[in-house]
Amino acid sequence: MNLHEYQARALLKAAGIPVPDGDVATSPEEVEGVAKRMGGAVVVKAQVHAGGRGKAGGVKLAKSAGEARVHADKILGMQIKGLIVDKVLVVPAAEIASESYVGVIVDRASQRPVMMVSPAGGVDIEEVAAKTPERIFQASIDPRYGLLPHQATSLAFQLYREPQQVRQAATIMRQLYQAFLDAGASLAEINPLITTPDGSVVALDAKIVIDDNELERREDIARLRDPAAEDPAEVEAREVGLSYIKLDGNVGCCVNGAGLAMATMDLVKYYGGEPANFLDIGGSSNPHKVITALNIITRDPSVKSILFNIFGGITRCDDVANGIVTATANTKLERPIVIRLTGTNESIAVDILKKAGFEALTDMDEAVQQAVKQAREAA
Amino acid sequence: MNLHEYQARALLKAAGIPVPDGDVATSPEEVEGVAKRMGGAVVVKAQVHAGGRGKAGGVKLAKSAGEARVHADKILGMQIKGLIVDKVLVVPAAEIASESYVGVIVDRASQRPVMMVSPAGGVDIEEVAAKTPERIFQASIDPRYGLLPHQATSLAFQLYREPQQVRQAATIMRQLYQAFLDAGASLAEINPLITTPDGSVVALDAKIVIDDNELERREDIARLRDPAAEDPAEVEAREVGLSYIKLDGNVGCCVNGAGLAMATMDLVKYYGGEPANFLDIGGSSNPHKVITALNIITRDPSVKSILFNIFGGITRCDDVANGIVTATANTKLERPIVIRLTGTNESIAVDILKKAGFEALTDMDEAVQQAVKQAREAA
Amino acid sequence: MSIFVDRQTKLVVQGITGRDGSFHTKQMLEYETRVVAGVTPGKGGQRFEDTVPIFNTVGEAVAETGANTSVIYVPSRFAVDAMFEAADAGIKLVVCITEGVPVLDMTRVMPFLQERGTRLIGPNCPGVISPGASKVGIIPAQICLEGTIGVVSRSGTLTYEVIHQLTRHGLGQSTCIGIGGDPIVGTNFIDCLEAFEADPGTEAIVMIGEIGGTDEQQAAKYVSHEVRKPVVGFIAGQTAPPGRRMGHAGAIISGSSGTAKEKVAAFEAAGIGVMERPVEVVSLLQERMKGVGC
Amino acid sequence: MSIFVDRQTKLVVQGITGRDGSFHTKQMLEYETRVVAGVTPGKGGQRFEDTVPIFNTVGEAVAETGANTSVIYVPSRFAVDAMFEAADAGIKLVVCITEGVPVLDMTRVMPFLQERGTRLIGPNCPGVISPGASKVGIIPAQICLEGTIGVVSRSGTLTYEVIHQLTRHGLGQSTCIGIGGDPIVGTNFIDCLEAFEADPGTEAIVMIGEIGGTDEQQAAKYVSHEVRKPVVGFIAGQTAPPGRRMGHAGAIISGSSGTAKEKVAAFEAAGIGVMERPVEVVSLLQERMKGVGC
Repeated sequence: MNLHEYQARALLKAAGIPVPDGDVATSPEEVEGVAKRMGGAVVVKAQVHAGGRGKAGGVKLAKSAGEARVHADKILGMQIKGLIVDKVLVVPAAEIASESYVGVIVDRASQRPVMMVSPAGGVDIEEVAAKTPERIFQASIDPRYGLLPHQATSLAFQLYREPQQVRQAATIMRQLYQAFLDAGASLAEINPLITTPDGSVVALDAKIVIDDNELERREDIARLRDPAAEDPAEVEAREVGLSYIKLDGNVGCCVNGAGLAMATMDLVKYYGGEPANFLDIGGSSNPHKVITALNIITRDPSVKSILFNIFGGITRCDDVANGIVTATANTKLERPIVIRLTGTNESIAVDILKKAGFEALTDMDEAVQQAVKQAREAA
Repeated sequence: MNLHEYQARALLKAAGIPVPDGDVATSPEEVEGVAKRMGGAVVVKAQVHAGGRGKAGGVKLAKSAGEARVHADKILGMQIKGLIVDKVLVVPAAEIASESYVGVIVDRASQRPVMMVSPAGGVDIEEVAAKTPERIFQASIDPRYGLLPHQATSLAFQLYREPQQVRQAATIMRQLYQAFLDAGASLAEINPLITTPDGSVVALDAKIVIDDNELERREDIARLRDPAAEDPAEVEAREVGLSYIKLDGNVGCCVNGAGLAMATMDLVKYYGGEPANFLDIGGSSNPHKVITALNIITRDPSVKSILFNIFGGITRCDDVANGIVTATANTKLERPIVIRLTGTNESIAVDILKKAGFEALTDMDEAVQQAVKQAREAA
Repeated sequence: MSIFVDRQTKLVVQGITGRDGSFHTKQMLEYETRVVAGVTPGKGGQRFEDTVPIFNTVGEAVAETGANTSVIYVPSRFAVDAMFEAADAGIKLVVCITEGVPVLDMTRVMPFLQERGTRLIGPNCPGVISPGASKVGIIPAQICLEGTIGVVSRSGTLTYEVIHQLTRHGLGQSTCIGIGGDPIVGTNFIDCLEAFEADPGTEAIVMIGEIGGTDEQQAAKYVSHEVRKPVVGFIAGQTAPPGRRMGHAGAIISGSSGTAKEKVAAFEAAGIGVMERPVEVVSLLQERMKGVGC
Repeated sequence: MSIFVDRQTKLVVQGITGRDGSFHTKQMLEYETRVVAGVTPGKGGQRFEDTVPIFNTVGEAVAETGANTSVIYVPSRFAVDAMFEAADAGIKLVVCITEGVPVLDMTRVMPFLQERGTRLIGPNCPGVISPGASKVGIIPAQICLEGTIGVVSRSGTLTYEVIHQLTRHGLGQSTCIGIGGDPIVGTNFIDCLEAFEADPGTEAIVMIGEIGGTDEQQAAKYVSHEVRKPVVGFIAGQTAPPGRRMGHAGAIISGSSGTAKEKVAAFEAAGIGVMERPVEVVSLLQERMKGVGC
């Protein structure tokens, strides 16, 4: 789960990290008011779960409250990577003496959290990593000990020479690691971490990504989810335990298991089609999940054919068949559907489907080919 | 540093452990009032840093508030192992279905905290350990992971069969370990942990010993120190950084270093004397410490001779000599003093002492023999 | 022959009385897996299906039955402690089926298990099956066939699809392992490749990867240097939108973005036969196995 | 010859610019100990006494100077991190002079150092001196004499007293070690006995113990089985009131109350020559060393 910048800032602030003032606003008028209170010169920043906000025009410097209002008017309602901006963060324009990067992530290879810093902050850190990897410094964190003071100090010396700034940066790193842990994050970064002309070290922008598996035990963090900032279909899917991602194609896919779902999409592509979505109904499916899945797929106007690919293990094929029959009992499907089922209770499922007038296939390649062909014919 | 029972109970309660009601009182009238509020049947418990309170008559069951007052009248002012009781804890008399022991300590051999439980609670746990060691169960705690749930559950199954009680006891153990950590304790125990007739698990008595080295970073715990409950001389010594323990003999000892101090006391005994105290002036001594040390020793009426034994390393002999001279400049010593100094700045020290009319020895055995002899002659 | 589990496997089921635990224990018993004990705190002394003794703790289960392997079906909030408990009890192979274990918890679990010499498979995995010998986990036994192909995969149902293809064409399996798709798993591709290479009962290996991370790339390097048996592979997620599963910063450390393209290239560079479709596993294997004269 | 420190010792002083650190560094330099670096964060680039380079981190100090040993003089609230830092920098011997380190911190320090193969001496100890070769810590050099007696002790000044007696009577020392009197120390008696036994430059061993714990009893057992060189010992605290230094519960685990009486009995049972007074170290040693023909 992604947090908005303003939410991430609040978590860092709670952890003791110096973060400049900032207010969230949802209308140009409100932005103007906030900017006035802040003395006029502010930055208006789109709060949206997408990278590259700046390039997309979602971050603007204003010299006056009036200018802030004008910017806000443009930014609010803007689409960035398909997501509509419905709120902005207004912060005082900061005077920046230097910009660094500080971030902590879980590294899959070492199976540990890693704190990374770079004196090349304020820019895309992946580019720094690709072009000048020698400007990135890391400390591997033993999670049983946390980020040790000497590790933080050592990294801080890579950013600053001034002992006071070194101490401040080391403290911020330890606070960032604590915030990362407390939030159950898989990524927490400050970019840029700036020094101001008076020498103090301040976090100007923050990004935190939460491990979804942490949400069950962290109600306070789970409450930060902003459904308005996500695709409504993805939200609906998640609420019943489905995993759904909208894509650009026209073959609607409904599969059990993420790996098989991806393989199914790949096969759609292989046979010349384009998947309309990723949809994993998960392990122990029940008819209700299947109904929701089918509803989400059929609601997507770009879907031209529907493909079920179920390999029954824990998932029982008859459950899926019943779901399909129930979902289509009242509202007739307006698009062709291809159903492939194999594994647990396969024959029962085939009977159920046949009685309801559906055909059932057992071969994945055959099913995918049919679905692609039907989508092409319908398009 | 020892905590009083009532202080330990408060820490356990703060950690979430169920602890019965209880109030501290300093007068029989107050005890009667508390007992009345609690319904009459109470236990009055001396709050004093000494084991064996019960045997000494410091813990009494009262059937009525009036009886509680009578008991309190006896207990308040009572001496237990040389310490005067100036407050009591009043708790409602509990109905006890079973008594267990639960405690956590730092084990020197494994260099780890160890959680110990025994179904034989409510009695002296050392006796249980000596007589029926098979009734004590332990879990070694990796301090990087804490007491793991399965460890607590496994120990709890040694105390109870009822799943509800097992869960309660396991939770209490995890809370006890947390309280132990948070307090910077070297020992935290509940004895007895009881079950009440209605089946719930409750901590009836608590004992916590704090590692003195933790006090610097734990102001809240340091504030729990009760100087009224300690020997005033020991308090005074601690406040200037001396380590002093009053003993029964008549040779007052002042030594630098705990090991050498003990060896000096042993040598006093070896030559037929009895040390009046343990007194370690520590590493980098300054004249002020020496003055306080001498004041504490001379204030003890049982001291018949005074013995300094200083091996100069970090401690400079001249500092000690200056301290002795300053301390005795205005108030003449009324008891014989034997000074042994060797090591760093020994010759300067000897000069200082000679000028002030003191003799200085360099041999430890000789000095101890003289001090013992003088004490014997003065007695 | 097989790896990790076989007829010597004496299994304790952690969470045997739960919904998933009891369902799959029945399946494992049907497959004649040696399920010697179950654990559910508070149900010690009872028996599962009138046969398998239930204990309050894994320690007791091991002491009483000599269990050497455990499988975990407890809910996610208890899974971490279940892994700790198994390792503390001296279990040498722990298979954690439970999904939803936080990654930060796994960073603490791994050094704990390593210190105790305990191998973990999973979490969030379908487990292991050595057809004809032992099933530990949830891989459907009816799609498997005893044989000489080693299968290792990050996926669940996609693995079944591949096994199914193998079995339909008479290519039996020595062992099939689902290592799980979480960012941190106890056993990775290389661990399995090493074991398959050393196993005289395995003649060829099927590796099924996914987008994300660099496990497949490292495994490919390992194959090119250390594995002499034929290896064929598949990568799921060619069409997956980038960055939906892993944070971008991961790439800074690994120097890789974990795309399917990159992984396929690594496979090809290592001489691994790459399937474009799962169904190709059969023809590719037959071709490769002929090549080395198996 | 000697143990732990010698002319190969290249020392980095953690906290070199502090009050204690600078005082004792001068003393160590006077003794010609190879002090190659100092560390004080923020003073990197400066020099101590115009000679010893100062670094911001131990890692830099090790990289630049090849330091293999560190001595810690930082205040107690920084001591734990100083130990972590030294071990992380690859230092193999850390001598922590600082006193006042909480015991619970030490329970976390020890496994950290053990994983990295770092030996710790201390905390709260006077350090190590191999007379004529290297002094690391605060043991006064002027009381020492090069020779063949190994001295190991839990005390500070009591050790000096014993060393002083040895030197006065011409019994020089191979190495003198103060292991520290805290409940948890990095190096215990057995570690030192093992090293002395293996050191060809050591002919006899003096062990100075105290009341509390069971280190001396375990060391006595070790001596009876593993040490062939003559050993003499002393226990301080015969007259100490019981229970003033250690909690009673410690005895439940160790099965011992750590009294002087018990320790003396253990020494005697192991054939260790027990001094009643520190001064007896000389006569006892002479007697024992004659016995084995040294």
